[in-house]
Amino acid sequence: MKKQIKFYSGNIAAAEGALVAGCRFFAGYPITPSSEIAEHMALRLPQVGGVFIQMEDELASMAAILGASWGGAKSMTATSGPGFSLMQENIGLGAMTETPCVVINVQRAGPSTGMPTLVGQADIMQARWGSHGDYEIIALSPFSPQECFDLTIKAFNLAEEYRVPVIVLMDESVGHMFEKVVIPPKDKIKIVERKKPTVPPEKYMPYKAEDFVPEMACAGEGYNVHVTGLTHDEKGYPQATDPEVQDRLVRRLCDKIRKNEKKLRDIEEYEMDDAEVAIVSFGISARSSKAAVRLARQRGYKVGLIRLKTIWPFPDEYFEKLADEIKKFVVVEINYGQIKLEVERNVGRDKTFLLPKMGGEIHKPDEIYRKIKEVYNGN
Amino acid sequence: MKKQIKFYSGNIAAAEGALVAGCRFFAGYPITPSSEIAEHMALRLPQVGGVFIQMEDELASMAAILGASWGGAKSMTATSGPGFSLMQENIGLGAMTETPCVVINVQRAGPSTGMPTLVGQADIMQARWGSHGDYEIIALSPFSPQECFDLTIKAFNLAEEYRVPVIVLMDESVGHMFEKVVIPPKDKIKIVERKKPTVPPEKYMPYKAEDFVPEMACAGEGYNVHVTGLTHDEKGYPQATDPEVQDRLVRRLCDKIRKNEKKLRDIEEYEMDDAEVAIVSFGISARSSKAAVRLARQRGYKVGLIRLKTIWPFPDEYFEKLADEIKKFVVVEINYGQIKLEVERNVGRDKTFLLPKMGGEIHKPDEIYRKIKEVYNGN
Amino acid sequence: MKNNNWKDKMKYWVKKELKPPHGKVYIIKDRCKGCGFCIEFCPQGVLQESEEFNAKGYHPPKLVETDDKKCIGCGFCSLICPEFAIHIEKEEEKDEKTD
Amino acid sequence: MKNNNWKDKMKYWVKKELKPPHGKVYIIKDRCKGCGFCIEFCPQGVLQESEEFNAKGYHPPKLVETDDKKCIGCGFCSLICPEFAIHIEKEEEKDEKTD
Amino acid sequence: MEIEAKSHPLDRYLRAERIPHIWCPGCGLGTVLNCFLHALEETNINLKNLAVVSGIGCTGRVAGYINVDSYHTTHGRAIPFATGLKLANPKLKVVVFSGDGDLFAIGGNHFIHAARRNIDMTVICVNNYNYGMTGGQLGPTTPLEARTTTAPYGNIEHPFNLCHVAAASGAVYVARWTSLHVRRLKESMKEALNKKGFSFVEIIAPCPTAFGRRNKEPTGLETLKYYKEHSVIKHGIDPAEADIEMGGDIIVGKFVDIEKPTFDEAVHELIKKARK
Amino acid sequence: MEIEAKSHPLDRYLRAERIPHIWCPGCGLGTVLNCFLHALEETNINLKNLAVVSGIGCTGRVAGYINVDSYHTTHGRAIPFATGLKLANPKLKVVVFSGDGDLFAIGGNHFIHAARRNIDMTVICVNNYNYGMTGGQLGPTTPLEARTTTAPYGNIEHPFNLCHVAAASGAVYVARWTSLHVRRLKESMKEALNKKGFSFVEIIAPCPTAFGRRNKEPTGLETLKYYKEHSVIKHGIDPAEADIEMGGDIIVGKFVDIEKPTFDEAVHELIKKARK
Amino acid sequence: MRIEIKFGGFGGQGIILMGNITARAAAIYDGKNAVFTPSYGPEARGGAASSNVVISEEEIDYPYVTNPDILVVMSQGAYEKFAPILKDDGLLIIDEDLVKLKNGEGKVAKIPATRIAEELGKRIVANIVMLGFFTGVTKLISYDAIKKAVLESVPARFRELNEEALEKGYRQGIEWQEE
Amino acid sequence: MRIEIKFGGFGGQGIILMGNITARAAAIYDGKNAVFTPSYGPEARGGAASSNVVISEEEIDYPYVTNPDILVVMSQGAYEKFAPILKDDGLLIIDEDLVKLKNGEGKVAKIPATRIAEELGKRIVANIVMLGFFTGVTKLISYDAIKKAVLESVPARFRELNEEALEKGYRQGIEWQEE
Ligand SMILES: Cc1ncc(C[n+]2csc(CCOP(=O)(O)OP(=O)(O)O)c2C)c(N)n1
Ligand SMILES: Cc1ncc(C[n+]2csc(CCOP(=O)(O)OP(=O)(O)O)c2C)c(N)n1
Ligand code: SF4
Ligand code: SF4
Ligand code: SF4
Ligand code: SF4
Ligand code: SF4
Ligand code: SF4
Ligand SMILES: [Mg+2]
Ligand SMILES: [Mg+2]
Repeated sequence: MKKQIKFYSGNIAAAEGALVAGCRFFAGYPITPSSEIAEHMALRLPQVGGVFIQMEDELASMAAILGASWGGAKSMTATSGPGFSLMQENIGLGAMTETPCVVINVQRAGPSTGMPTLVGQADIMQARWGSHGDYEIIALSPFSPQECFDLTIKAFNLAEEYRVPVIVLMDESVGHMFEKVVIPPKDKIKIVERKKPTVPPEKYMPYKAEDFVPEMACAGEGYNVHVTGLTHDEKGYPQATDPEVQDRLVRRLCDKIRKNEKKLRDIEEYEMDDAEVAIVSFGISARSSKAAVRLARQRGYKVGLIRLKTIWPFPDEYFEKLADEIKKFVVVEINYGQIKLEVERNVGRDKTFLLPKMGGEIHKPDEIYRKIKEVYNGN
Repeated sequence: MKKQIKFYSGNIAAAEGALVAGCRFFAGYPITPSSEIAEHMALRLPQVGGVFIQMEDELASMAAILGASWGGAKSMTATSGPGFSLMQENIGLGAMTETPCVVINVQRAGPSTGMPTLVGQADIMQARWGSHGDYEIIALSPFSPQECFDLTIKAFNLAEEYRVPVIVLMDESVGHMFEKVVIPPKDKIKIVERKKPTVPPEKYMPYKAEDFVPEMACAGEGYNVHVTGLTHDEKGYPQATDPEVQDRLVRRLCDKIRKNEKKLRDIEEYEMDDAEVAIVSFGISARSSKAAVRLARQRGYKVGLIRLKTIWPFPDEYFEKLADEIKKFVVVEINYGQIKLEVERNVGRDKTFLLPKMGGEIHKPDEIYRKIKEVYNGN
Repeated sequence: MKNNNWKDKMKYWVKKELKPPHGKVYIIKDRCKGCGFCIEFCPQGVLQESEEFNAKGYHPPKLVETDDKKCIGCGFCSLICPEFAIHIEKEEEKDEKTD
Repeated sequence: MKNNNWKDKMKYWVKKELKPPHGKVYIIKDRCKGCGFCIEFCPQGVLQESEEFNAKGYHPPKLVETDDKKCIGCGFCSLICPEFAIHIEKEEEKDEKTD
Repeated sequence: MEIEAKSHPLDRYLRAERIPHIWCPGCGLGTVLNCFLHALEETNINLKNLAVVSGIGCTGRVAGYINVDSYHTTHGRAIPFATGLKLANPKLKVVVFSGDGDLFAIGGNHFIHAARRNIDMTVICVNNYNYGMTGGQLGPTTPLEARTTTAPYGNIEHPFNLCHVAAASGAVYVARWTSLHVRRLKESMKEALNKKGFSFVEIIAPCPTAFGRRNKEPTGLETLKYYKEHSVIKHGIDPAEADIEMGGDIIVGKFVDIEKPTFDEAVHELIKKARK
Repeated sequence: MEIEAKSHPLDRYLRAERIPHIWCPGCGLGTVLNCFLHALEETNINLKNLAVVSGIGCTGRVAGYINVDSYHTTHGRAIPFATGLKLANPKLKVVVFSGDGDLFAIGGNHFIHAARRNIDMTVICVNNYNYGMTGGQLGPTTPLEARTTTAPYGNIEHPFNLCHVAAASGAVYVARWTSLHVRRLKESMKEALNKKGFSFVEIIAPCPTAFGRRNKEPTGLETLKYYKEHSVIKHGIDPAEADIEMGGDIIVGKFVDIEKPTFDEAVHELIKKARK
Repeated sequence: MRIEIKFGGFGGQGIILMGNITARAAAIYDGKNAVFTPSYGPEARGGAASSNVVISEEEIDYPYVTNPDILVVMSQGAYEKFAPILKDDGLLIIDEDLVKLKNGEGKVAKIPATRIAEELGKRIVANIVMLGFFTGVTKLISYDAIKKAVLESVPARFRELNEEALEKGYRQGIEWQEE
Repeated sequence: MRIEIKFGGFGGQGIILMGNITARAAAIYDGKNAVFTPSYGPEARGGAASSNVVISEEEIDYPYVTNPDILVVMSQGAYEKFAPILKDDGLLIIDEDLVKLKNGEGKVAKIPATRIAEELGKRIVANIVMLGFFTGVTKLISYDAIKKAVLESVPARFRELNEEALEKGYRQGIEWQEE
């Protein structure tokens, strides 16, 4: 087998990435600008023996992929803002029951119905905080169709490794843009499978974890597992009035992500070696930012780009350290300041600058360049 | 008329507050620990000529109170975490269409079903970020049945004044605790009504605002208003492909709250005059914190309490200023660090300390006192 | 006022007529999207596609004959047109433009 | 093994019997919550409330007579008990405890 | 000679500045809206008290074209929004206008519950067998074997019979027409508007762009011709017998017209009692 | 003499360490679970391949007591969760066990859609006329005039006839029993378990704590006596005629038992075709 | 001074109401500060029940009962569960027919509240008998206050019965005090 | 160098496909970098359509077309909408039967693409005729590449027709070039 070169949109690339990662169940509900993912899965899944189902809404879609995951399949859904809002309760159930699954959110401009066909990046905070209670997820953000492919595979791998819903935070621009995508030979692609119990059913403790992540027995494997969204002990049984059980459980659920931030960190640094000002960006905005950095470098500005591929968990430590070296940070995002808050938390408000867009269009490299100049020259 | 003294739980007090504020429509779906609010409204609303309806779920409840608000009624729903998650999409619609309404979230321990009958405070971030896209809401947090009464009235007033969904972030402990509640005479209670258009229908621009907040014409008033969750112009018509319209709209929706933070600020300072260490807390946690401050003061520690009654918008400026005077901040909350992130953003990570609880019980004053000692003595 | 007249007329059409009435066909050409519904389903075959293009690039309908007495003013075209591009006035009524 | 026997028996009960069979009544007293279903609906009136309290403070059922031949082993009590507190063994079968 | 006109008598019911509407050539939605406005003309409803609520979809855009108080809500939530509107202001006549997907996929629960409660509102559903707005995906009314973008191998899901679901849930008025039955549809809309309680009118309508062209009816005209050949009027039959199949007859007519106390009446009755 | 025992033959189907269960004295849920376990005993289902899915509610706790793979999901979402489970692993026998509120209030949409698609699963609904778990609020099956904590003046909402809704949505097997009809219920459960496609069994059961005591049946026993007097078995009737009213007869029996291709079969058929 | 009181028993005995009445009497009619918190299990199903009252002249910050000064129990289960957290010099009040003391306790006041209630003809007023006893024994709350609070909590037709129950309990409490 | 191309027309003309084919030809068969972005209205209903292609030897960061170097229009509406953003020295390519030029333009290449397609018997291949013309005129993409990209985009039974359409257009393009 050798590599193939395709001309895919980000949406198609993500769907193909899912198939390569082993996704064999997709439940979804159409919504612009994500629908091509569902449509492509409807076409392709049966060809590889997988099941596609269009559910009655996004609540059902999310619940169905959790069910399918417990049925033993790698499963996924795809949506956009309004649907993502509807999925929040069951994303919480996924986090609580530690169910591997992937949710793609192709972001459009909100709030509410907003601009259905146009770009936004304002669901960043929602991806982390949208469900009630304390929990953690992982969120990745691709900036090209190639990365839609790559990061969707990675999303499945992380979902299995950490037993957590992984969100792929795409945006309309990246989703609808067509570009070359290189599909590596199969044996060059790393695929992670979930850890299975190695002990017999009598000895199995479904929610006992040595190293944060417990082993997972699915339906029909003979382990008679009980799975609940209530606070549960290591056996999986409800203990909904014992604060100690709650403490142990919730800390573990959060810490398995928080304490692995460094492993999960995925940042592209561009022209950062001698940078005095750093642009912080992600997704489609990072493409404009890169162009702006090129422009600025040509004109002698010592500017670099920090592109976040892993958005959650946020690389606090990374930024905290950088704060000593970099004078100013300019956050470029298509929202009214979300990642900006995270950067600010780490490097201080006086060093943090925001170039927002409310959605419906992406930054022009020029605008960013002007902001760089302004910030660089200190006003 | 003179004041009355009642013995109410926080839930009943909130319901009574709503009635006093003029609430005449309640749509809800039962969920522990908020159900007493619905139950009390079912009993009391008909007595004052209002309508109670139990809907089929929380999505419907939220949509119904938006509809009722456009029907001209002050309207409210009450729920807890799982239901709050389900309301997010339509809270976004409320923010986008600038629909006055009140949502009470009596927080229990999450994530997911968690501990239905026990306390949590982990929906703080969700209250702000739970729906997709950029928007702002107002959130208030009472710490006693008396304040449940007072702040629910305030919530209705702010909802009308700012045309925004206002969240009352209660917690199970405050909701279920009974205490004395003083009901002031009617003429001592300030009630705000929504601004109505003063121009004839032909001249009316439903989404044009002089001072951030447009005037509101309800159904049946002859203004033939069109209301949409799509990006809309000042006439209220969809303009879902014009980024400039989006920019103007979303900035206004956010800025009407952000730029009024100072007016919305509501903080109780306790023993802060000469404090070197400040506890930051809210809701039931602030009661334990207050006890702890008393304890610590008795033993000579210069400690004070900053109790947040308005949680969103967060008082950035207030904390930023305080950072010069106060050496250390200890955030006491029943979650794994949410308000802590906000404080940190304003005063710096090195000055911010967290005493979390994962839920199911509240802090004992003792624990807080020990933390104060530890932080005070610098380790 | 004019509109109210029109409303009365509508009510009138619904009643069964004894002698075949006549209708006057009004067309707002630039609204037409050329779906052909009015042409296909006119019970009298009164309408046909015109050769001319409208601003949107469609061919709005026109009368088959210059003599428009064939139209019985049944109002079907007016009810089925998705674009509010065609409407009818009964001939018996005194001629009055609706706009 | 034992359980399988029990399963066979269940199947057996479903069949119509020719001569009245007999049943042996087993009670797990501490599981009983005193709902009275078994007592009320036993077709033979075999059961009654006992005076004794169980650990939970309820009165579990007991046989009306010490002679338990009245029980026909119909299994109704066993099916309706919400607490899995009562079950039956057919007398004809060789006596075998199920636990 | 035909006369060239600049405006239409129904323009006063429309937000005329927003016409032309966004719907495709040959789409059935314009016809349905047209019939509705004619129906309004012919009833005595005070437009000041009329409110139209839509969800999201091509049909959902209706709310944006009628010149009355109109609400374009979230996908699936038109009915609960309308419930709040109506209960808060009993003098309103509330009409919900939306698509098969909006009302019966994501919004199915609200539909059956509003029908159950017999909330006083009229629900008009344009059933074009698919999700037009998002580009032609499977919907809960897509006939078996039809092709859609998410059923590229042909649909394997049994569709709902909307009238049957409405009747089983408790609707007091249930009728179905196609967008070709303009006169009967208009009359049915008038009946529904005049009915107290939860009334439901289903309109089978062409969506050439998203559905027709994948199913051998690339123009609205061809679909209308199909309706002409295959519609069978059967008033009063058990809606259970009015299933829709690809290539089969479409049974239309008024299926249910009964009396039942409405929620609105009951709640205001209750208020009267409680206030005493 | 009665014999004192320490365990029960059905214990091996139970997570015995979790018994006693949380249900109140006189609650019908234990009886229903008991019948279900007896039904399992008497069918040949391989327990390894049985999965039980519940939503939230008193009934929803069933999943936590049966010793098989069991999933206690979110309120209302048992059916879509079960849909995913079944489609991902076709060898599973999937049973959804939940309450009237869970399945028909918040979960109503999933119910009608799963029935429509004819997903191969058995849905067992314990209808206790209210939300037991949250303390006795109004539910979609609360009879008119009954009192609940959120209907202190008596209920004014027409209740669903669940069997009618199930049939109209497409279920291939529909039956109703009370928790007094233990034998017939057990047999019905066996039939449902053996049925291919979407099968539905409704069980009317007492909730003395939350419902009965507000409606003159303060104990489960009194409610069962009511069932005894007022139940009428009518196999095969149109479920439309089996409405439930306060103080009226309760019509029970098997109402629907038909054959229809299941979604599961169709989807695996489709896969076979697509792979060629 | 802060006084913590815990009431315990099983579902159906009216334990929650006891806490509510006590705290309301203190707060509304005796003009003190008082907080009442019911205790919730995972679900409100039968089984054990308890409720908590804190009374103080000062502001009450922390509202829960952690080490009761007074423990009133009407079931063996509640006794066994809560006796360990009773303050060392705390007062234990029991229904003597329902609770068997295990090991040497400190201060104990006993009354056959349920039996007295049965004698009055209504078993369910045992909690009111007990409340009266509690009032007489502890003198924490004025008799007047508790009486008002009881009477406004019960339907009109049961007022007399409840008043009698309260008084019976109260008188025994006074007697106990005098002993 | 970065080249920006915009295609415009109305729904049904296959404007989106033109962009897709062009960019794919450049990216896959000519080995350049290319990005194609369709343009979405509020909803994908009839009306105006456009698509955008950026081709470059270097990495393409910003993927949208803001000032096209080449504007290919097949409707009057598209012409009027997009002509103003064409670069000053940009090339305008039009279907001469469908577009009436308004004011003195710079470089213009004209072809009666729709008429040619009708002559070939299928009006819907007008876009392919136009693509051939565009290829011949601009030489941005090799004929081989565009041909491959076209052929893999159409159903087998229409291959020949499309090849013919492409070639016809291409030849006219070469001619134009040579003029
Ligand atoms: C929560 C949510 N999910 C999905 C969508 C995307 N969406 C918009 S309209 C629509 C379906 C419309 O179908 P239908 O109601 O049949 O209307 P039609 O366009 O066919 O008239 C969908 C899925 C949305 N807007 N919101
Ligand atoms: C989203 C959400 N809303 C509300 C609740 C609260 N809740 C738990 S169970 C229940 C109703 C249960 O009623 P039913 O399904 O009839 O079960 P029962 O307890 O009567 O057996 C409700 C409303 C919840 N857990 N989640
Ligand atoms: S009114 Fe009737 S007869 Fe006249 S043109 Fe229209 S459809 Fe034909
Ligand atoms: S029905 Fe209307 S849109 Fe269609 S062809 Fe006739 S005039 Fe034109
Ligand atoms: S088996 Fe039948 S007869 Fe025997 S005790 Fe039980 S119910 Fe009565
Ligand atoms: S049925 Fe069971 S719980 Fe009820 S009384 Fe009999 S043994 Fe006890
Ligand atoms: S997509 Fe279908 S429903 Fe939507 S406007 Fe076009 S034809 Fe009508
Ligand atoms: S509340 Fe009702 S349904 Fe729940 S356990 Fe008690 S009796 Fe059963
Ligand atoms: Mg549709
Ligand atoms: Mg129930």
